[in-house]
Amino acid sequence: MDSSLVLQNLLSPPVLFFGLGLIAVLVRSDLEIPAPLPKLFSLYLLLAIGFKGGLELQHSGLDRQVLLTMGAAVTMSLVVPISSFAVLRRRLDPFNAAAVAAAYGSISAVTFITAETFLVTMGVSFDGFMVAALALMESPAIIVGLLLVRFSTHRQGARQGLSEGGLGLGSVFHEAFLNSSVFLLVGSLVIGYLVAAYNPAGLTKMEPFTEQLFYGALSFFLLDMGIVAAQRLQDLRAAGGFLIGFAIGAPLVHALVGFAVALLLHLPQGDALLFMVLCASASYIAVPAAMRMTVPEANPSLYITSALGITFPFNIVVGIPLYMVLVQRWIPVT
Amino acid sequence: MDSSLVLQNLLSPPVLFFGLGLIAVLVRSDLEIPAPLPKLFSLYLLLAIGFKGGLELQHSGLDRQVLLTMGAAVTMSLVVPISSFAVLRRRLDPFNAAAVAAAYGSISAVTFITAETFLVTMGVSFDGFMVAALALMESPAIIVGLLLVRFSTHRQGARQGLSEGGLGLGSVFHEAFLNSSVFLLVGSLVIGYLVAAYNPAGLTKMEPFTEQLFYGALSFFLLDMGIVAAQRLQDLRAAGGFLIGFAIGAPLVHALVGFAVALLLHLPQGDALLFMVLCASASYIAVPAAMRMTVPEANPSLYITSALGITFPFNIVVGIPLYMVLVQRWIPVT
Amino acid sequence: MDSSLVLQNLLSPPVLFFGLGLIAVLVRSDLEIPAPLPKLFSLYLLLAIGFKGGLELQHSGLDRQVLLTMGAAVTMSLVVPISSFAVLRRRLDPFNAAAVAAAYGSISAVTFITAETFLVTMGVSFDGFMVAALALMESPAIIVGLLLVRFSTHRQGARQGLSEGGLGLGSVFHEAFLNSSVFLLVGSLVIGYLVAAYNPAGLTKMEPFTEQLFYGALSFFLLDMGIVAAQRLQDLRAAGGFLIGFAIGAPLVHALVGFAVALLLHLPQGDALLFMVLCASASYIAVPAAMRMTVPEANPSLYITSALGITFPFNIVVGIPLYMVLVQRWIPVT
Amino acid sequence: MKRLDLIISERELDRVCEALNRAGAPGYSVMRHVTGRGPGGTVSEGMEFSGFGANAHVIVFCDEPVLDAIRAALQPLLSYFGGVGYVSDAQPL
Amino acid sequence: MKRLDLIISERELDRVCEALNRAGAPGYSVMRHVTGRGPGGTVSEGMEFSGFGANAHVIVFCDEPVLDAIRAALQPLLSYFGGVGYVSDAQPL
Amino acid sequence: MKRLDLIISERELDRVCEALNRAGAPGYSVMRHVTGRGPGGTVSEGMEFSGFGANAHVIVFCDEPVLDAIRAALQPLLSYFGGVGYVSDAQPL
Ligand SMILES: Nc1ncnc2c1ncn2[C@@H]1O[C@H](COP(=O)(O)O)[C@@H](O)[C@H]1O
Ligand SMILES: Nc1ncnc2c1ncn2[C@@H]1O[C@H](COP(=O)(O)O)[C@@H](O)[C@H]1O
Ligand SMILES: Nc1ncnc2c1ncn2[C@@H]1O[C@H](COP(=O)(O)O)[C@@H](O)[C@H]1O
Ligand code: NA
Ligand code: NA
Ligand code: NA
Repeated sequence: MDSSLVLQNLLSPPVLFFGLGLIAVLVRSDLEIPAPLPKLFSLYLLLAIGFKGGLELQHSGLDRQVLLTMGAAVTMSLVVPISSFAVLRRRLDPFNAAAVAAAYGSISAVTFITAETFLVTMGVSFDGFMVAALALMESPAIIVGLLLVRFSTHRQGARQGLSEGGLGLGSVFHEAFLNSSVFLLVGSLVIGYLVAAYNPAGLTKMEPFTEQLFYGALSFFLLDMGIVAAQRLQDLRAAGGFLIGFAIGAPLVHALVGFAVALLLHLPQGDALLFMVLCASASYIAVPAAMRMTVPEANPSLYITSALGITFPFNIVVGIPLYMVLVQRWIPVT
Repeated sequence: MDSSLVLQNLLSPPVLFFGLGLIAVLVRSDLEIPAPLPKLFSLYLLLAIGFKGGLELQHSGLDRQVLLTMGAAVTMSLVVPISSFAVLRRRLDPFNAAAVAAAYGSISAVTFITAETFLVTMGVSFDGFMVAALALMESPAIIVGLLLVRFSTHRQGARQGLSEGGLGLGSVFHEAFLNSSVFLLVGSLVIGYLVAAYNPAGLTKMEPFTEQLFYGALSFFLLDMGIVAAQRLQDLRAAGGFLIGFAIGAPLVHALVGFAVALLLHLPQGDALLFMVLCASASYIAVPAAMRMTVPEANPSLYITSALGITFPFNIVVGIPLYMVLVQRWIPVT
Repeated sequence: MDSSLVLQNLLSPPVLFFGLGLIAVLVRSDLEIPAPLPKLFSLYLLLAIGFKGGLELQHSGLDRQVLLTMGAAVTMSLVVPISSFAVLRRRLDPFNAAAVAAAYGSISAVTFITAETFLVTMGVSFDGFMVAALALMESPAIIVGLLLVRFSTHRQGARQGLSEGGLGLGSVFHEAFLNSSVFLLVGSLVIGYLVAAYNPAGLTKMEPFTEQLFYGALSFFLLDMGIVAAQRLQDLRAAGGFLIGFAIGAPLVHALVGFAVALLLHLPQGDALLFMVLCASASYIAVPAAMRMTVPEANPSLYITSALGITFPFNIVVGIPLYMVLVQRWIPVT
Repeated sequence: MKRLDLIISERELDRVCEALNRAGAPGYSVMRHVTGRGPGGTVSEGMEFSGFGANAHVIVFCDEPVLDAIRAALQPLLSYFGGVGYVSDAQPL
Repeated sequence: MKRLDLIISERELDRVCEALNRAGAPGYSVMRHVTGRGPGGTVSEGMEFSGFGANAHVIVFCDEPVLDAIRAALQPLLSYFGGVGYVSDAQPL
Repeated sequence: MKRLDLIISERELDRVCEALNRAGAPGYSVMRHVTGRGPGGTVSEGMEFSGFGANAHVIVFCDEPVLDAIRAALQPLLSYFGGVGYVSDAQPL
């Protein structure tokens, strides 16, 4: 049964197209999805996932269980970067360690979405409010990352000349909470909520766009993500053995911690898997963009390569079904 | 009941996403829909609205009522720019006055489309031939605008050197009637008509594309329009109080005139609203592009800011439901 | 009946939008579908056609008939460029003759897709494995084209300085079999096959994307193809009478040969039409890209203009229904 | 040899290219989607969907006499529609 | 007159344009979606969907004194964020 | 210091960048989607969907000796595939 889960995941269209993208780079095909087409799909996916999450949140309401899960999500996004930083400091300087740690404290929306479609195909239900957890976990690690840099270095130098440039805490908070991916996700979530509450006719009319198209659009986008991830993989040598190990070990460890929390909170199967995936995934969108601004001393190829080149494919291909094995063994069907 | 109409419009997905775009600029999020993605949606909307209008025109046929409405539409697109010019000349030079007047004599297809989806959600029917009125009202104001410049100035100067450049009346007519938005709209209308008449099987196969996707695509596009309109709003100071007043007063006045015409023509509720919206809306697509060529002396930030930054959001958010209140009070349900 | 077939094809949305694109250029409208939007549609069509072909291949299996058809397809893609070369050499130098010949030996996926939708509208069934024939016929002509150059010229010169550049046979095979359009088509075919075999739930979820959207997306893409083909037509004078004649005569002759082969193989109506269309169409995607690399001495405006500016519209507008007339007269309905 | 950099609105691109052809330019290169700020205000890509367009950057490498012909051909266009042009020295590689 | 070519990350484009404005640049032109290689590594458009962005190429034509003001305004930005700037001669058409 | 402007087909971009790397270029910047006209005819973006591609504009700032190495490395590529290259003077900001 376990291996069949992995196989079923491997043989789903999204994962197969992801693999096709990886192969395109390996065999040096000139297949590319030119910019800004991938942006179209990434905006679409955020909008759709937010909208659907919002309407489901409206249906389920905000009870104690929901609030506990949200609290646990935010806690994880504060704890993970700190513990990761401690591990990463063994080999990396504080700037790079903080940047990588922030990436792993945050989340990957595409991994989350792939896990959702995996659950749908499996016929396992999950709660819409998990999208709110996704949104809540995106930003805190950015702040933690910057604080780690502040406390572990006495950075001044080049910074001083930039006082007018507005690189104070204000602009960091701005970047963390109003960057386009968080903004669009949260905005669509609120819109989904409002429409579900006050204008249900609008839901049906959005459905062909946000629901029916979703699976195909995800497959198309993962084709591009496969290409991009494989291109990143070629930077692997720059990353070095330690970081490669971290990029595979971290999702496993964080998924396990997430699993323990899910057990504690008595999350049902679907929500437990999504929670584990949130903990296990690393950000290659919001965090790198923020780190470039706040920690330019860090080398982007380190944090992007590990999050996008290793951890992302690992979760998509192996991680999700693996975590599901654990979930199915220990959490009873409700 | 009145305020509930405004609310119902405000809480529809298209308007909410428009608002999200506005907010994105206000809070300085870096959300953007990079070019040419907005073009994709604008081409799609023109194609779909034209196609649907054509097939409905084929179903309804061209009777006396239709021809009268078309005539009234064209008349409005000749009268509005002339009367607007008279008002605008009080404060603006002839070049800017003519350019702004032309914008308000023409129409905004997106405002029209939003009004259509508003009617659909309200369950109020309307006739497909109104799309033909939309098409007919797009161009005449461009010609009127140029004639206003010719008659009120003795412009020669720089123009003379350009005799070969082909800026004669011919190229103005070309720009007015063959610009991409008029061309695609009319072309798709003719195609919809032909397919409905001779190849009805083709209609069913186009339906998922032109019908089902429409509402979501409009919402996505309005997200971008919100961003663009808000960016324009920041030019408001350049526009000045007079133009701001005009940009809010003109749609109200023109909608009222349109309402009177609709009463005269005994238009049913849906058609009356669409006619009012055509009169009330201002062009920020075909007209600015043409004005840049024919009246380069005019300052684009004046006519684009008023049409796109003020009148467009005003109609989308407040105007449409407001006009509907009037329609519902005075025109009986058929 | 015959003329009604032509008419029915002419009045289908894809062909009408293709015509609208042609007209846009003729009347000098500024309608354009800016890059990379056409690429989005071309990637989408390849992905969808491959995916659908793969799942149908899985349903039908690989029997003797399938293998025979595949063999015939590959044979045609070897024979056509050689015979075309012999004809073209009467007026063109070996470089240009080889490049044009290679284009006509390969296929046009969009022509194939248009023929498929024509069959669907006509209610004539066809086999999914024809997509595999499409894939198999794309590359061989590229190799043949290069060999024709090698054997008919003693090209060395400029080439020698490029030894490191890697322009050997290896890179030609790479270009032929791993160029993005072949790669995506074959990859999607394999994915469709795998999903149909092992994960049928995935099929349903892909359906709105790969099936329902298909017809509209094809229409939109053909609007762009009409524009591009008409722009190419303006290079016609450069092509000269001989090449214009070839560009119309070749599809007719190749379709006839394809028809004979289809009779021999006892292909049913739908498959016979598709086979003829594969033989009759010429490549303006994979082959020109490869020729630019392997035969830079050839003038792209010759091979692109003939394949894209003449043969492509000819097949879309006149050829497909014409070939169907032949098929209907001589091949019994099964 | 000379290098000419023109920055004009995309809307006038066709006219400018025709003028270059007529003036005998041996070739030119065009980059579209250029934004910027000049005496005529700020130009963004935000209105691209409307066909209003951003700027285009046109580069011409040519000899001095051709440059004079180009200057004469472009002067009325630039003064009517706006846009800027700058010249520097260049040598073939 | 001088021509300044700046190549910086798109992420810093707004800051750079503000600095140019403050330094008194008479105008500037921006090309986005620029890729390349520099001391800081290779920049591709592959991450464009993530908002990480490629480079932007900014061109400024200005007089020498303005250039000095621009140099002073940009120095801290270039040294903090990376990016390069080169100056050549130019004349109005 | 020197500034090199190359305009070549996008199809050959990878080869050109590799040649620049091998010749020791300290960096380069690439703008794609360039259209234009040259001795080889007109290049548009109309065929972009086909993978045929438009032109790319490559800029290299480097010292004179490196430029010589680049010239040697690019000569065969430009003569086989077409494309142009021009050199001007430049100074770091
Ligand atoms: N000094 C300058 N340096 C660089 N680009 C400029 C300069 N002045 C104007 N431009 C560009 O030329 C375009 C048109 O200028 P204008 O129409 O004169 O405002 C502007 O949008 C800028 O992109
Ligand atoms: N020597 C050079 N010539 C042309 N462009 C360069 C050069 N050096 C750097 N660049 C460009 O400047 C960008 C930023 O440089 P950096 O951050 O210093 O690596 C690079 O990605 C290149 O696009
Ligand atoms: N004199 C020129 N000035 C500017 N760009 C040129 C010039 N000549 C050629 N080009 C560019 O170089 C590209 C390739 O040139 P070619 O292959 O020699 O026709 C052309 O498509 C133009 O974009
Ligand atoms: Na995480
Ligand atoms: Na109006
Ligand atoms: Na063929």
